[in-house]
Amino acid sequence: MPVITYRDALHDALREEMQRDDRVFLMGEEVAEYNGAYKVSKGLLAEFGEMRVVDTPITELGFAGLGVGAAMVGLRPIIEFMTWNFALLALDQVVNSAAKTLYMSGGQYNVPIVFRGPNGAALQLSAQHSQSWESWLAHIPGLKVVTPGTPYDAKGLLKSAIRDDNPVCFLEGEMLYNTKGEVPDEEYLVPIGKADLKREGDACSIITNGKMVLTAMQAADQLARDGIHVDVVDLRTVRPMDVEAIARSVQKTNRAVVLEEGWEIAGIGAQVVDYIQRDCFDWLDAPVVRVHQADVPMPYAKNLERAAKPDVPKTIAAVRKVMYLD
Amino acid sequence: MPVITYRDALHDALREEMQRDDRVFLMGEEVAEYNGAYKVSKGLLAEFGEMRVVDTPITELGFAGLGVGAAMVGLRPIIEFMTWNFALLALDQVVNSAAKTLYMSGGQYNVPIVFRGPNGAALQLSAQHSQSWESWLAHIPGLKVVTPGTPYDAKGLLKSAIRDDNPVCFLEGEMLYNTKGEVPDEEYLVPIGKADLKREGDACSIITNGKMVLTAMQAADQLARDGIHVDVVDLRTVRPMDVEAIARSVQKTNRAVVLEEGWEIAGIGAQVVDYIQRDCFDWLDAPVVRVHQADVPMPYAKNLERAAKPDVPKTIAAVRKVMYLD
Amino acid sequence: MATKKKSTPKSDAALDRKLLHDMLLQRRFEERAAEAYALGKIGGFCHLYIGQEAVSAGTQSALRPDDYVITTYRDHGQALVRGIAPRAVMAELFGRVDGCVHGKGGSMHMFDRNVNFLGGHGIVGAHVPLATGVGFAIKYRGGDQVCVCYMGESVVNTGAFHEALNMAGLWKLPVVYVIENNRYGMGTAVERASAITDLFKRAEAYNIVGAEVDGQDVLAVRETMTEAVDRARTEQVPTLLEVRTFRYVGHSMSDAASGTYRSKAELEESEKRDPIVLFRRHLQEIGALTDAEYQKLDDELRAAVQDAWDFADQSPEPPLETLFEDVLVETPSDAMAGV
Amino acid sequence: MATKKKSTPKSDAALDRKLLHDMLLQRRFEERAAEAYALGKIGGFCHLYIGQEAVSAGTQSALRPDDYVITTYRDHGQALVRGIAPRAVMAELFGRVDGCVHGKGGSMHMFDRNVNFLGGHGIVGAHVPLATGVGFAIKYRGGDQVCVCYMGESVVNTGAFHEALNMAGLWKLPVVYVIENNRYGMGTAVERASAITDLFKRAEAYNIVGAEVDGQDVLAVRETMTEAVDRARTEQVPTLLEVRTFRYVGHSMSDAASGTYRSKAELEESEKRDPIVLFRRHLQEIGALTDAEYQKLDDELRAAVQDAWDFADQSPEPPLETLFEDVLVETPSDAMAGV
Ligand SMILES: Cc1ncc(C[n+]2csc(CCOP(=O)(O)OP(=O)(O)O)c2C)c(N)n1
Ligand SMILES: Cc1ncc(C[n+]2csc(CCOP(=O)(O)OP(=O)(O)O)c2C)c(N)n1
Ligand SMILES: [Mg+2]
Ligand SMILES: [Mg+2]
Repeated sequence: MPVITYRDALHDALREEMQRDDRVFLMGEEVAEYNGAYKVSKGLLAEFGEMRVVDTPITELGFAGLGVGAAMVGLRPIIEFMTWNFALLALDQVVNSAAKTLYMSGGQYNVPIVFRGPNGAALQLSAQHSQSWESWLAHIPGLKVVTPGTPYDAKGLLKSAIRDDNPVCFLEGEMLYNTKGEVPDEEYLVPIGKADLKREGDACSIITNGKMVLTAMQAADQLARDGIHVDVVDLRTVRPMDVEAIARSVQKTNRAVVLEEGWEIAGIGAQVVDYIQRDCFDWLDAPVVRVHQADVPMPYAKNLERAAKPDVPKTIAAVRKVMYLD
Repeated sequence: MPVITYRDALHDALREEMQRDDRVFLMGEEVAEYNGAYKVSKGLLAEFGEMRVVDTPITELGFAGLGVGAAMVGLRPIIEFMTWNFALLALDQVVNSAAKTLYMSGGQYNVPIVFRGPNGAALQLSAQHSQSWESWLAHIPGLKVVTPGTPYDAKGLLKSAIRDDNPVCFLEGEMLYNTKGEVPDEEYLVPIGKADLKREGDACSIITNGKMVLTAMQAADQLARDGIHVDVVDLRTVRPMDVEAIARSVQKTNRAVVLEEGWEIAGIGAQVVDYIQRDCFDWLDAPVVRVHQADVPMPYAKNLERAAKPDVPKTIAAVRKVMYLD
Repeated sequence: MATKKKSTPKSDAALDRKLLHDMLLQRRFEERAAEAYALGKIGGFCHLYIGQEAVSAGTQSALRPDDYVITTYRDHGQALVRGIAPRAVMAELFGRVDGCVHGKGGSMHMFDRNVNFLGGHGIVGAHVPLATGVGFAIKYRGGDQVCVCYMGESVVNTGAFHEALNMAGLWKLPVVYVIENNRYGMGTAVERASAITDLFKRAEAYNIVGAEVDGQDVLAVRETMTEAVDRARTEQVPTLLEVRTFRYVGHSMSDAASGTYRSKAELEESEKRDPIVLFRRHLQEIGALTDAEYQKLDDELRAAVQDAWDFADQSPEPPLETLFEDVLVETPSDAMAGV
Repeated sequence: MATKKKSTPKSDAALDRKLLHDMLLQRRFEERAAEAYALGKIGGFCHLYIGQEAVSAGTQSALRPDDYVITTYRDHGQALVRGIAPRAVMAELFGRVDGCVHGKGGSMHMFDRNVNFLGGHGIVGAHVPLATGVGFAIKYRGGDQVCVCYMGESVVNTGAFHEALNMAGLWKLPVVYVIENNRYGMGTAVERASAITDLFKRAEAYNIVGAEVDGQDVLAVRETMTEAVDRARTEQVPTLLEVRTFRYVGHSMSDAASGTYRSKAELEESEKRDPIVLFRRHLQEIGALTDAEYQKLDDELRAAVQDAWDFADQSPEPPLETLFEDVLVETPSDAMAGV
């Protein structure tokens, strides 16, 4: 199978879906002439023209709302946020317009829109540019929230998101764009709402999503060297969440570590813990342990940033803790 | 002790703190000439004048940011959101400016500001006007998040919030404004970050906050008639959360129901569950059960709205479930 | 920017009749809605439109059925004029299953796909970008429809308005932004909220056409709106149209009509220019309406509104299982079947 | 709105010297910052100011020490001119404990309370309401300070800008909003983002004074700014000042200086009006500067920047325990002790 980057996987998904359906357009800051701040949309302006690949002013609230309006009357907008950090300005439109219009209109107006862009911390971008919004977005009924961790999932899920008749928040990883993986030439879709057991083991379940999938896999590799074999459950979608997959794994391993990129308090991991204690109460041999960003705004200095972020050593320590090994 | 309304308790706190410290001012939509959309600021314009009680245009992002700027240079703004629903537009300023400036400035600029207003659903206001933001706000390091459920707590906590040198999000209940309770004449403060055991029992802990405290107390009353006596732990502050108080209660009762006003997924209740399973794993006799708003945008019709909201019967059912009584 | 040459609509008896009908329908409907609210049949926030009827009637008379309309929470009048049946609007207010959104939305959130009525929106300013998106979609498809976006005068201070109008001006989208300047946003007079009070002049900041008109004169409203709609339809030039009007009632049912932020005298002064009275007088002066005709129309409309009330009153509450419906829509499986 | 009578500052040798110094310091500092970035000593986003130095030097020369300055992520130049030591700025870029915010903020978030430098802010538009709040606080306390708010030209399209300027105009706050119009917001030319391109004209929408000036001419910048600052200080009238400038480098370190969204020719054309070259030439023409003097200044500044580099390089990383510091501040217990 061809090996391509996460960036190219996303690019190909955009291109294929724009070829397939001329109601699909891409709008955001620097998506057209600049080929995208992270080059995900490279070449699309040349191929599809300026009505379908649209550079916007820096007005996240405005163009997110514009997308919703266009979606209500039959287009299928893909709204790129240069990063999800800036989407904070647009959340009123994501929550109050995109997520609620179907309900408020008694089922008359669905909003087939994708909001996408990189989420979470990259490197040394400090406090205002390093935030993970999956728990906020997942809180909202009426949205779907997708966080692919691999090129394969990125392509298959983005295609599903674009075809979905509901608003989908699609959270990419800036640090993932250059990562590589196998992606078939033939068309495929990855269904929204299905987790993927990325690695099998029996000692413990690591439940994770997005960028942290890589971290979990690396931790699993290292643990395996000590004879500790873990399940890595990649949620892929955090809303709706695949609770069966979580229960299946934890009921097998009896122990769980929940690894997430964002902050602890009311983070998406808290919800995973709630599902686990609800569905696996009698199976659990130890309290679930969470690994997450330190409860501080992201600092700039390299050493502090490293200390703030969830990583492989912290994940390994959590697995060992939940196994009462230390 | 005098019995006054939650509205008057808040009003008195505002007035006393404005008398005490002339750096304190109140700003928001309709707070001055109109005496407040919910009359919390009644009479304050007349007493303190138009520089200290300021009506704004409908520009939540703008005046929230204005408050942060004023706080950075030494004033102590109280920013009223007519309701927290509209604060969604201002969250960039709450998160990126208020919560992070102390950290980003290496400790140089603290932001002593209170953002306050009614949070959550009132009656039949439907989807865009019925949202509970405590889990979102509590997610953010750098904020304190306070949710008083009684007139006593409302007054004491608001005074503490105004004196706090950090940004405090103060979530009131529109449905609470007319509720009454004992409030002493003498000055007092309620500390931020301390829970209050509002009722003692042994059968189960109901852990809750804000408007749901009333619901919990009513449920507790009814349960007591069946000989089921519960602890009602009123968190009062959801960030920082009083984890000791939660553990103390649950380690005593061995069972817990978490009751919150908002949605389930990554709701504040999920975090409470996480703390419980972490701190009380060996004490728990049953999975924690959560009671929350149905996972839908709030509908308008009376019967649907009633079905969507957490209430006394649902709380009682949860307690009975966690006690394996049904 | 100068407005283009006028294309005054011919005086037309049927049209006059329709304008009168549309204004009076709204008035009679909302009088009863106020009554129903007092009786507890309507809950939540309820923002009446009484006094502003010439704005909806006049502006919408310039539209085609395939045009789009979007508005705020103060939406009953706009919904009725656009053609949502009084029964469906009243049943929605009553929170019943036969409401135009089946009891899900209530007063602030009327929608009807059949007449391209894109809602009733509750967050001040938030629907302005939506309208801009509708304009974008029209241009995208190469159509010649127009989107009309109504808003209160407070909206011109919001960030959403600014961002949306800049894009509309930049990209030349076929949208007519109609400011219903009723002088107050809740209790705040326009001059206490906006740094300039000739609101249509903000159009200059966005390179779009600004215009103003007396909102109590339904024919003037229609005329100015017709120009704006033509401009949008044929040249894809957006307009910011400020319509000066007045609401005769409180901001919502919990707000007094006068006495707090505005005086009784101011209210009474404005009532002298009641759009319905003015237009009735005009029609009588030109001999196009007799007292008997007016009375007959009024009787019909009162009956229609009574019928709406009865209908709403008898309509059942929405079934409980609908609570969980319409949160998400199923994507057709053929979309997922591959290329 | 017309700008007021000019109060041209007298030509003044010390001032000229300072302006030249301030501009050249920025240039030399940032040339080395670029080098340090290439060496991996600086991380994250790093937005250089090269080409725009006359804006910071000219505008800030009109300020008093007790005035306030707030700006965007493109903040090195503003920070240096305001008086944050090159050592502290460089150490911050290097992420070290002696940085002006102790390694917490980096390139985009310089702050210094000692010189009323209210930061470097990263969300486009977000600091404009903050500046308005500082203006509000000045007025609240009855002071005569002024707040200066720098922004890129893209900011004028954001909702935050609009909401903030409307309040500043409505309440007459002593703020000078300085648009540094370097023609591009990242890769987007101003005419592709803003529906009008004379950005200062947006002032009219807010009833504030609009003005424009050539940003490559440091004396012109100083003069126009002095008027604006006077107006704010004495009459509490805000100004929207558009300064036309150019950045000679990419948007950030990952962006090429030319070749994508702007041509090499355009860049070269703009470099003919390098603010430092122009001012040096002017001073030489009026006999106020010799080549030797210039050379000496340049040598001194190069040495100062080298010193800053060495200092930064030797400064330790912040101690790990500081990770959890400065999230919240302790409220003094006497505040909690009661009235
Ligand atoms: C963002 C936001 N802030 C505040 C409110 C509360 N609110 C509802 S209507 C209103 C006044 C709006 O006035 P205007 O735009 O003039 O419209 P009118 O009610 O006069 O039709 C306010 C403050 C809201 N719905 N949304
Ligand atoms: C709200 C927001 N959207 C997008 C960005 C990403 N971004 C950073 S700078 C920039 C361009 C700003 O251009 P301009 O205002 O002209 O300032 P300049 O960089 O030219 O100084 C963009 C899009 C951001 N930081 N904040
Ligand atoms: Mg109004
Ligand atoms: Mg620029």
